[in-house]
Amino acid sequence: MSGETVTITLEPIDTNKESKAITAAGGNVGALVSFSGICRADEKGEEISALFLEHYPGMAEQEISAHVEEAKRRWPLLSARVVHRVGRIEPGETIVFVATASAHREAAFQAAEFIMDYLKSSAPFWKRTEGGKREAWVEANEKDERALDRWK
Amino acid sequence: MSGETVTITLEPIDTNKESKAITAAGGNVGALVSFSGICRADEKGEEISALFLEHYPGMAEQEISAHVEEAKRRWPLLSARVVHRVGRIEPGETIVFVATASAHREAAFQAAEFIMDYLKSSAPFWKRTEGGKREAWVEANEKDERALDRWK
Amino acid sequence: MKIVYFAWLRERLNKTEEDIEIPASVQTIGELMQWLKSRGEEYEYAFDNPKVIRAAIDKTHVQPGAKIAGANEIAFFPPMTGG
Amino acid sequence: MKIVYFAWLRERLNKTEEDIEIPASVQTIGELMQWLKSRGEEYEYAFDNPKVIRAAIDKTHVQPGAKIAGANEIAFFPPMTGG
Repeated sequence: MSGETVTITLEPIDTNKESKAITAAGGNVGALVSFSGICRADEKGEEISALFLEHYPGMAEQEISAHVEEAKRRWPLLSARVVHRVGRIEPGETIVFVATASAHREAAFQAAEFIMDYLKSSAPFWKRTEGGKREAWVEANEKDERALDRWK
Repeated sequence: MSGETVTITLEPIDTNKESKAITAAGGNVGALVSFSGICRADEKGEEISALFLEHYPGMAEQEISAHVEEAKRRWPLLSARVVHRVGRIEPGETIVFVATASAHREAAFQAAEFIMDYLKSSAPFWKRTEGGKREAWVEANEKDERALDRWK
Repeated sequence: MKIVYFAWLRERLNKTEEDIEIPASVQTIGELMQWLKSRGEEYEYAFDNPKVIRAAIDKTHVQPGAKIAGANEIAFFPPMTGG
Repeated sequence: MKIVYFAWLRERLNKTEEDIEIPASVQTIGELMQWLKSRGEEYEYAFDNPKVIRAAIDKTHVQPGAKIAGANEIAFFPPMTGG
């Protein structure tokens, strides 16, 4: 596996470039799954003009890397990539991109879901909305915490 | 939902263009999952120079469309797209591309896996290998047929 | 009746489709496979193991017990390997 | 001891980090939250409901019972909402 696995960036995420980099992982890649988490124009029914993402530098990279490593132990991945954006993000822009490559589809799908479920509830990022009736920190979703149970 | 949902093509699949088209589905898309099935350089341990994909015109489109419709009944999808290539396909090239968009990730992941599982075992496509010790039709995978059980 | 063949069935029969008169006694997909099997050497080879052969009537999957009456197009093919 | 704050904890305290002397009697993360809460109005507001506050010692998630001895950096933050 070559290249960086985890990147946290203030810049827009180029999902096309990221997908290309991961397929370059070699001749045995038969399945590539990619997930993009995109900023929606509404948050809990209220229209917003942007999200602002704050993170804990150092810990965020470390947490995501640890879960990517755990995914590699559980499934025969040929490559994995996570890019998480921080700062101001407008509706339609990508917040997070996860890609997994494997010889077969089951491993690639499972690993991508696993990484996303952990990222949602244990990577230190916090979302604030902009442009709603009030600027507010987004509350954690209990459903996201429950999503982890299936991997135990 | 706009544009064609299912396409069968002899031309290389432009996954970047396809992904862009599906995110254009609107402001409520929060999760985009895409799957690419890629031609591997080996098939059951034997090196191949290409795959040749044959299909049943008319029935192939109809079968895939029916499963995409079923996915839309089961999950709140905002958009879905399936592109399947036929003809001669070299290692590294994309055989099939599936993309699903939804407000949240669970629906997008589940629908993409559901469509792929059905496509693998009920869409009328047949693979022949080229360049191995002998040119041979690829045998159906029992695992792929069992993969359907979880959706019943 | 129009019958179409795919993959190794097409190769073994050396034809993609044909139009044949089917006797009235042949009523199901399973019976049709048995009857086709008796039509010559290449058919015997192609339909050697009917259990592994899949069928569609008018582009819809059917089981061997399906009635063929009223069909416009019957297709025979091996298990599918797309995706 | 270096303590860092994120999201609404940072906003309520109006600081991203601070260096404070912690009394020897304060041994766990839970005790540290109770002790911080007593340090003034903004702390009382920030640590009003310790149950919803998450903590990390040296960038690793810990439970309220975790011992703080030997820590270089302790972080307090709300439940995470990334991805």
